[in-house]
Amino acid sequence: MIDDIALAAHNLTREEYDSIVRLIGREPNLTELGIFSVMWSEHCGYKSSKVYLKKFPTRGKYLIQGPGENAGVMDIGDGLAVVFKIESHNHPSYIEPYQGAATGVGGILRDIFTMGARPVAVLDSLRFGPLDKPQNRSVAEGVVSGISGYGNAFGVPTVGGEVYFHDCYSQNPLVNVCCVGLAEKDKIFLARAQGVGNAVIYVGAKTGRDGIHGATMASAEFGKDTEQKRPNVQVGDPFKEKLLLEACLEAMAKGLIIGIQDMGAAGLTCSTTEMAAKSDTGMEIDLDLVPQREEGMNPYEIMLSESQERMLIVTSQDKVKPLQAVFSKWDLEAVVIGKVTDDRQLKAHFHGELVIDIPVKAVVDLCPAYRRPVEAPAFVRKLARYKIPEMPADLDLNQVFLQLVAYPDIADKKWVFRQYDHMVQINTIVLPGGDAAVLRLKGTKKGLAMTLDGNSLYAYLNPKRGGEIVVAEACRNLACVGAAPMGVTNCLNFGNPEKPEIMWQFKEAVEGIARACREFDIPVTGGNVSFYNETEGQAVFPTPVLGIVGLVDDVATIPAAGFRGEREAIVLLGENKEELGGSEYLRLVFDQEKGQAPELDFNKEKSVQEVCRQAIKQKLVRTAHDISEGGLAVALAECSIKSKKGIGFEVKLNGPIRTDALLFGESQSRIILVAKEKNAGKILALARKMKVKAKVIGKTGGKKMVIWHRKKKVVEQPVELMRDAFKNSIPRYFKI
Amino acid sequence: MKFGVVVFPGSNCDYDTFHALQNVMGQETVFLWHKASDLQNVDCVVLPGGFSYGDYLRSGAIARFSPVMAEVKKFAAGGGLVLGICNGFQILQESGLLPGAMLRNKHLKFLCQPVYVKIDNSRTPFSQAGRKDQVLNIPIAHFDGNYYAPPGVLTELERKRQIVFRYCDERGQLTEEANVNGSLHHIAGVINEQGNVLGMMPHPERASEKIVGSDDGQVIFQSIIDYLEKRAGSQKKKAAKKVRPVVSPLPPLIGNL
Amino acid sequence: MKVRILVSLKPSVLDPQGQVVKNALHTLGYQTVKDVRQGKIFEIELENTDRQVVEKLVPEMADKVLANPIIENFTWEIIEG
Amino acid sequence: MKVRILVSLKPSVLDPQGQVVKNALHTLGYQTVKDVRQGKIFEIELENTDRQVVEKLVPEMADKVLANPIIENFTWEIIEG
Ligand SMILES: Nc1ncnc2c1ncn2[C@@H]1O[C@H](COP(=O)(O)OP(=O)(O)O)[C@@H](O)[C@H]1O
Ligand SMILES: [Mg+2]
Repeated sequence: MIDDIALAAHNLTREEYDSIVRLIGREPNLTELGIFSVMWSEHCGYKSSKVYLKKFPTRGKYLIQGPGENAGVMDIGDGLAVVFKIESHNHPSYIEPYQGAATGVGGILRDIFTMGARPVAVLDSLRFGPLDKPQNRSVAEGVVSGISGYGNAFGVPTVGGEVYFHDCYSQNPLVNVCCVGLAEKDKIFLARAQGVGNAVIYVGAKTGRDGIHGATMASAEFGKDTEQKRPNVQVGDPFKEKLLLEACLEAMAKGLIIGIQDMGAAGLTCSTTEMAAKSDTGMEIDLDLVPQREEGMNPYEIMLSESQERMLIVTSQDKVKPLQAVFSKWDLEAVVIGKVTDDRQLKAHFHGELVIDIPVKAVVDLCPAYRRPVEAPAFVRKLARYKIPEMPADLDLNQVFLQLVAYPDIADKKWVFRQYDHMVQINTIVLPGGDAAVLRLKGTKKGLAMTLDGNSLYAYLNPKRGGEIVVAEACRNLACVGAAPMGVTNCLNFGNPEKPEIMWQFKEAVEGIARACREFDIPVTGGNVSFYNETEGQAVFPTPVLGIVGLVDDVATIPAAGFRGEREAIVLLGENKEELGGSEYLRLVFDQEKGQAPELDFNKEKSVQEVCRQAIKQKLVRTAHDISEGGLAVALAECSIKSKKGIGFEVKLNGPIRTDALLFGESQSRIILVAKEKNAGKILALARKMKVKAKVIGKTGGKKMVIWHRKKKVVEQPVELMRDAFKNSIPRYFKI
Repeated sequence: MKFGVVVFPGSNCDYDTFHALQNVMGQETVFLWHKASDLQNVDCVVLPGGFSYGDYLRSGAIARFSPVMAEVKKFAAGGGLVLGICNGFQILQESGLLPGAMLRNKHLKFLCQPVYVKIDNSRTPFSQAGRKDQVLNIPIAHFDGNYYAPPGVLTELERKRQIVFRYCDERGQLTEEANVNGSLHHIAGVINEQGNVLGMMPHPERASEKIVGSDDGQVIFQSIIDYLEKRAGSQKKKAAKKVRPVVSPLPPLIGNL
Repeated sequence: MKVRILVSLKPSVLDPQGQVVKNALHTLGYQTVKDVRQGKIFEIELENTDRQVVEKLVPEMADKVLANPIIENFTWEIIEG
Repeated sequence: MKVRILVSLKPSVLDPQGQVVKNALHTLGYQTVKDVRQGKIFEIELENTDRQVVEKLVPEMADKVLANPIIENFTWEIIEG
């Protein structure tokens, strides 16, 4: 009998249970309850977020497949499509950092190749607690080596991402992984169970008792008593995944597959019901035929297991043998476990008994959607009213400059990305460390640009604007390599949605992102929501992470992220404003996370990006870098540090803005372009034409970084010193 | 010349190597499946990078038992050229075709980055297109590349000039810092005593086109081509087959052999 | 005093390493091999020689550093001193 | 029958993994730790129960597959049956 204890264990409310009973016309048995509980969990059912996610624009001229499938698909010309999606693996990565992160990569890879695409790149967005605590270091080490361990072995380059540190992530690290794949555009595969009588085939690893209730776990807050409830985390097998990839792509190319779906969260439950529901069919399977790793597994365990490296395939009976031949060549199992039916029910037998008999639509489509109460938290208004303190008279800005480049949020992330194979497949032409990564498309002049971005402090201060800025910044990163954005995937990491303040943050952020995507005219093709990133009542900052892909028409035009030569003109596109709210400077010097997030004017932003792209297209730009965390001074420093020969710069600034804001304020819509002197004028002319403020602010050269403000030298640091500070900051924490 | 790139199920630089040889260097290139017992008359076998059979036990430990390796051993014994890159190097060690073993990198992290290596012996079929002490910029990407051999073996390697590549800095200095993985004697590549089997940790296929950062890796491929052409010339003129590159953003189905 | 700590994956946790080794052994003709599980061993030399202290310390260290109790079990023994 | 094979780096080979563990333990205050060496263990279940056969088989498998004799040593024992 299903009692309150059973319901609580399944994270279902009494009302939800009653509607299950109504939908299936009787009381469910425990296995059926388990099925509903995972499919109606926050993680799979999006019950708190659905009503808001509808606000995202999901149409666009290059769009082939929007939200609702395993990944989004965009047309990139030449008969090719890019397939991409982001996924969070936050909870598992805290429990078992290595395996949690590794299986996060495994899961998102399967989402991509289940659609017929070969994964060509991974990007990862990571947030940890500060590195001075040993626990945070070990989570960071485990997560990074998990991502590297899985991605490297699988053979996909991890080409970009971001890493941030804040105490709110100490017990709730965020691990978001985005995968980008490439496919022929007319050979996209979908999760369909079409054709009554067709075979349902299980391929890949055997089913064990792994991660039962992973999806429900990802839908609950951690408390002191979670320790026992924490289920077996899954262990990844990247080698098996590689075999699965090759076998699936080969079977697809040979026309042996009608529909296919990976088994991720909620395993067999999710794949069977979703495939059937999307095709208006049913499925009948025999659980005894499911390959099992352990003895004595019951229907509940088999249906809910989250064992990795498995897929479900539907194909016609005559293709079963050839399909099995392909899989056996790759040393994999492919077992017929049932067939497609026309009754729209999922039926499963176990030891000859019918143990599951439920309507697939009820499971998949009728999960309740909640419009949970929202309420703006009091702190938001309070923080926004914060008056930025005067610049202390004795503040040594030159010293602040040095400290800022070594600030972990800003410092070099090479310690992370050199553990990732970012070159395999030999397409990566803009490596990690730039604004956006670029892959060449062999045999064409084109490049595929991609970036992952987030700024949770802005979102904390002002979630709507934070959402807008994250889109703008991601697009700006693409503009810096000359790419126009095409499509967006997003991962929304928030606290407990049952709290009105959290729900408000979520709603605001989504509205911000939606608005910005409309402004840039790019569709959201998919994404992921991760709620309950909260431990003992302490939620993470609202953390929307955006993945955007775009196209570069001619890879030969892509500028470098660092200076390339002496005496080149440094052009500032955009306007410096006196804004210090939410800046890293304010954090570092005043230990404050307050104020208002920087302003964003979409028209200005779009024009700045357009000037940047045009200038690049016309081959005027040698170096391009967007101005983000740390402001103008830090952006200039990065160009200098990233130059091969350690080229310095001298920049002269004027204007009434207070010097600290001018150097380190994080006003939006600014890009640094560096050009040969003779070309600087052309860039300015371009800018003038598009009504963008632009100015030559100085030139490259020398071995020092020098900035003047109103005829006063405010910054002067040797490149070498700054480079060391930038490079050694993070490795210093991990010295053996 | 005809090259064969071996495909183990967990190889992941197989197509990259194929691309460099066929599309960049213009050589006829075929894939050799790990279960195959026929080397298709190739002139040179390349064991590419990757994780042959998952490499959970030790890198390359299990690949050595594959059917294709039995053939590769015979091929090598008969004087055929065998190049092992990264995982290929590890497999050659495990198979006993090259001396030494790989330990974990000294900082116990996977390392992916461009490094400099210098040619210490330019009189091998794999390095003759370069000069002695020439510095090459080629990426590495490995977890276990920390070359180890017992002291006696090392002495012999030095004496017999079997160390072909060493990690160095941009100017060719053998600094401690440049030896990123901690290899003994800075070893990045060794050749067998007979001079026809070479293993190297850096990936020349990742450095064969300027657009990906460097084309220094061509030195290795060009050396092999020159050597083979000369050898063929001295036997009988082997009709040089022209190969049309098939460059596409999507690799072919490699396993579909 | 010297102790040895054996860390192995819990029986219900997938052990891809052990699987691959098993398959390799089969390929080589060792059909008699039914199952392989791979684990880690740590040999730790301690300055401390007080048995009681060691009996408290070792499991503590194993729990905190050497093994992740979510997926791994450990056993330990004194091998010297 | 069940056997356990311990594979460890030869004493002459540096064991940085052990060093890292040692340092981690020190950081957490376990100053009594003097040295740590890390190795691998394999627990193999055999269908065979003939002791003599097993005594021939196991070292053979260890030598061929489980350990690399250039850098590793192994020991083994029967733990069941
Ligand atoms: N987790 C990561 N994985 C891979 N690359 C990363 C990661 N974190 C940072 N990087 C690389 O370092 C660069 C700099 O990071 P970040 O400071 O976030 O730059 P920006 O703010 O300009 O986007 C990124 O663009 C990316 O290429
Ligand atoms: Mg950024």
